[in-house]
Order: sequence, then C-alpha cells, then structure tokens
Amino acid sequence: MGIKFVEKNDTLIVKIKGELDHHTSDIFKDAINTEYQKGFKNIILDFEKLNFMDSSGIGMILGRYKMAKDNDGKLAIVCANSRLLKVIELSGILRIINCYDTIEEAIKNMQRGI
Amino acid sequence: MGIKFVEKNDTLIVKIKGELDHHTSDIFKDAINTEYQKGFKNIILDFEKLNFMDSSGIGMILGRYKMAKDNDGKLAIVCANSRLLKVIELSGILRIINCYDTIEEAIKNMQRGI
Amino acid sequence: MSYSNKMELKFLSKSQNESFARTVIAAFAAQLDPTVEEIADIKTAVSEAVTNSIIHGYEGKIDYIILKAEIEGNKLTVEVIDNGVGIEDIEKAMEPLYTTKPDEDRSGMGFTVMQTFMDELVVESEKGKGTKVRMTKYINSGK
Amino acid sequence: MSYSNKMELKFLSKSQNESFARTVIAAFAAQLDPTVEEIADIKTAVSEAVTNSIIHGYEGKIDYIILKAEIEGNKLTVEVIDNGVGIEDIEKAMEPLYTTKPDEDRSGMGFTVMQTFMDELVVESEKGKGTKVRMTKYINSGK
Ligand SMILES: Nc1ncnc2c1ncn2[C@@H]1O[C@H](COP(=O)(O)OP(=O)(O)O)[C@@H](O)[C@H]1O
Ligand SMILES: Nc1ncnc2c1ncn2[C@@H]1O[C@H](COP(=O)(O)OP(=O)(O)O)[C@@H](O)[C@H]1O
Repeated sequence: MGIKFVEKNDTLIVKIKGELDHHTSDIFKDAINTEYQKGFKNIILDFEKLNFMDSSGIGMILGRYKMAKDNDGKLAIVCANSRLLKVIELSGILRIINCYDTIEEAIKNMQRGI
Repeated sequence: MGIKFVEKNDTLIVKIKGELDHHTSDIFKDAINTEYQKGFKNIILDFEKLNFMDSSGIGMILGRYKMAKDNDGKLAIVCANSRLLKVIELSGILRIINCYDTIEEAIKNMQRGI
Repeated sequence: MSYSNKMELKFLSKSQNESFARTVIAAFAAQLDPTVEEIADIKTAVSEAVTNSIIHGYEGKIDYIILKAEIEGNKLTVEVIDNGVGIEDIEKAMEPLYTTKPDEDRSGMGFTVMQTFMDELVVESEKGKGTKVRMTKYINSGK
Repeated sequence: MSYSNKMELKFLSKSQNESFARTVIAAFAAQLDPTVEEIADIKTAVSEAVTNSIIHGYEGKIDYIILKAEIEGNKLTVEVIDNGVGIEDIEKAMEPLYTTKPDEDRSGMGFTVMQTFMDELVVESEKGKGTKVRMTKYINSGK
C-alpha cells in the first residue's frame, strides 16, 4: 500500500498502489485532501499500480470528484487494469468522470478543457 | 505444484516445484517411486523451485534415500533456497545426505562416489 | 463423488480485516482452480459484504463477523454473517445507489457488485438481530 | 494502547487444507509486518501442527480442526486444536525423531520444528479427547 503525489501546474497527480477498500480508502482520502488543499485545481487518480478495488473505491473517487468540482477543477482517472474497470464501469461513474490509459493523455485532455 | 524428471545415465533427477507438505509429499512420492522403478540407481532431488517444506518433506527425502540405498544407489539434494535449509539442517539429515548448490555439482560428486 | 470442502472463519469487525477476509476466501476458492477474473470477482463480492458488516452492521463497534464457505463440485457458496443492527427494508437496501451513509462517501453499489460478480445472492436480515448474506458462484462453468 | 486482533478458523481435516491453513496464518500475521523469514517460520510451525491433527489426531478421518490466532502488540499466539485421539505421553511425543508412524515416512521432527521456529510451545492433550498446541512468536523483536 502506498500513495505518491506528483505536481503538474495546477493538477495534482495521485499515484495509488496496492488495494483500495474501505480501510485503505479512508487513509488515501485524508492524504489526498491534505495535499489538494495546498492550492491545486485538477486531480488525476493514477490506478496503474492498483490491484484491487471494491465499491468503497467508487465512493472515494466520487468524493474527490465533488471536491475538485466545488473548486472549479476536474477529476480524471488513469486505469489500464481491466479488473478494476469492471467495478468502475458497473458504478456508472464513467458518465461523469473520464478514464484514460496514460497520465499524458489525461493531462492533454484536461488542458483542452475536456 | 509440479514434478519433472530428467534422466542422466543411471541417475534420476527430480525437479520439484511448489510446496512440499504432507499433502503434496504423498503425491510426489508416488510419482518418484514409479519413475525410479524403471531402472535407475541414483536420485537427485532438485529443490531449486521449491518454496516451502515442513518435516513431511524430511520424511519424504529419508524414504527416497532408503529406497536408493537398498538398490545400491545414492541420493543427493540440490537446495540453494536458504529457507528450506533451516528445516533440512534442523533434521540432521545432512549427516547422511549431501546437499549441493547445483545439479552439475551433485552429478560430479556422485560419479566420484561421494 | 465430487470434491467438497468447508470452512468457517470468525474475525473482528476491524477494517484491517477486510483484506484478511479477501485473502482467506481467495485461498479457499483456489482449490477450485478458478481463473484470475473469477478470484477477483469473489474477493470483491466478499469485500463488499464484510465492509457492510463493519460499517452498517456494527457501525464501527468491534464485534465478530463470520465468513463461511463451502465447495461442492464446482460450486462455491459464501456466507457473511453479523449480529449487527440488521436491515429494515432489504429490497430498498439492494437498489443500486441506495445508501444510508452518503456522508461517508458510500456509493450504494455494494449489493449491486455482489449481485453482478456472483451467480446468486440471498440477503436475510432482521432489525436488531443481524444480517446474513449468502452468495454462490459456479467456477469454471464456461470451461 | 498497542494493536490487537483475533481470529478463529474452523476447517476440515483434509490434507488439501494444510496449505490453506498456512495461507490464512500468513495473511493474519502480515498485520505485524513480519520479515520473510518470520513468515516462513510461522507457516512451517502451523503446517506441522495441522498435519499432526490430520494424521495423528484424526488418523485420516474427516473432522474439524480449529486454528486460533491472536495479535497483541508484537506477540502472535497461535493455537491448533483437534478433538482426536489425544497423546498419551506428551513428553515422549515431543522428543526429536520420536514418531508413532515411522512406516508412513514421518520423521518425528514435527514438534522439534514447532519448538525451534517459534518462541514458545505448549502442548495440552488428553487421551481420547484431543490435542491443543499453543505457539507464540514475537515479531520484529530484533528491530
Ligand atoms: N450488514 C449490514 N447491516 C446493516 N445494514 C446493512 C448491511 N449491509 C447493507 N446494509 C444497508 O444497505 C444499504 C446498501 O448497501 P450497499 O449496497 O452495500 O451500499 P453502501 O455500503 O455503499 O451503503 C447500506 O447503506 C445499509 O443501510
Ligand atoms: N494432534 C495429535 N494427536 C495425536 N497424536 C499426536 C498429535 N500430534 C503429535 N502426536 C504424536 O506425537 C508424535 C510426534 O509428533 P511429531 O514430532 O510431529 O512427529 P511426526 O508427526 O513426524 O510423527 C506423533 O508421532 C504422534 O504419535
């Protein structure tokens, strides 16, 4: 389990490693919120190194989405892992949150205002 | 879990993969005995791909040692994995059974009659 | 006769044990030689039920959760049982997006995940008594 | 207050469950962040006790084995319990190389492994009633 932050202008890139369940999502949430309050606008959640997610992860994503939106920012996710996609697709969040294969793609589209 | 046999003249090389406990040792024993009866003299047990062994493994080694001895053959083990060595050393079988780092070394020493 | 096996695990409703329960069910189900996707489905469904017992059933209080599992042929049956607050309206609770804890970032998708990832789902619950979730999955049925 | 946790697993005395019991105790002990060698020690000791219950306690008959584990601070306590035939002379049984089943390739090293790989070992047994093996290990005590 681990979390790493990368800054890219006003975008906070969050790299999450390990398993995202109710227990770890509480830990990840606190860390992300604290970092975001340092003055970021957009958030990219990078799930490349994530190997498990249940619906607590969906709640965590939606909560961060609302936080960014309230601050006129956007949230995108990077998830190449097909096993996570099953939960993500089922939840319907892809209707409001964009999912990209790479961080570069996510940044490019965010800058275009997508 | 898996077992693979390699012939080298009158020596039967047995490559064991996975975990060696009471459950699997019964399966490995049957396979080795059947193969050995095809006319081998010596046995080399290669534990390079083994990642667990408890005292059932010791019983399995000793049983094959006796089988080879009754047939004027020798038995050697190849075990580079230090975690297995702890059980092997504790059992005291190294006083009667030689342990080598590689199969080549085991064969060389067996041919010299060690 | 087909292969059968059974186990019962009692553990505390600590959130650290969510991943423990997932590992246990995955190790038990491994005897059926499931695919990577089947294992992921089972782990996810069990994670949902265990999390619900921790958050909703016991509301954060520490008590025992029971995870039962049974293998019969290629059928895996899993039960997650708590003696927590119980569910008043099971039908409503099982609706997608329905949650009684929206302020805690719950998505209301737990039962939907269990239903989608497993072949059968039965929920029994009594207000004040507790909840039992029974899930069934047929492994390698496509092989 | 230091971290604590508890679990209890009931499973059938099938030899397939030896590896299952090892995975369960390893997953539970993982909460103490043990080294690879500590995990290997614990798995091996539990494997010995569970195998003994299967072979000696129940003599191949299918019945329940109980694996209990408790974490208190950096101390892991494990119990393996069967309701099998029991041990007449515990002291003799614990001697290295002593076995009542030499014809089945038993080495008589089970208790010696448990004793060496764990920090404490207590064996309680009553003829005709069953056996309880309690083992303790202090994790990361060298850190
Ligand atoms: N074990 C339980 N004990 C009590 N209530 C439960 C339990 N499991 C589920 N519930 C109720 O059912 C609702 C829906 O559950 P679920 O679909 O898993 O969504 P979520 O956990 O995100 O709220 C919960 O909000 C809760 O009110
Ligand atoms: N759970 C048990 N129930 C009954 N007898 C047991 C049990 N565990 C151990 N024993 C007895 O103690 C002896 C020594 O055990 P051990 O040191 O593990 O060696 P091994 O299993 O190789 O025989 C066994 O041969 C058996 O007679």
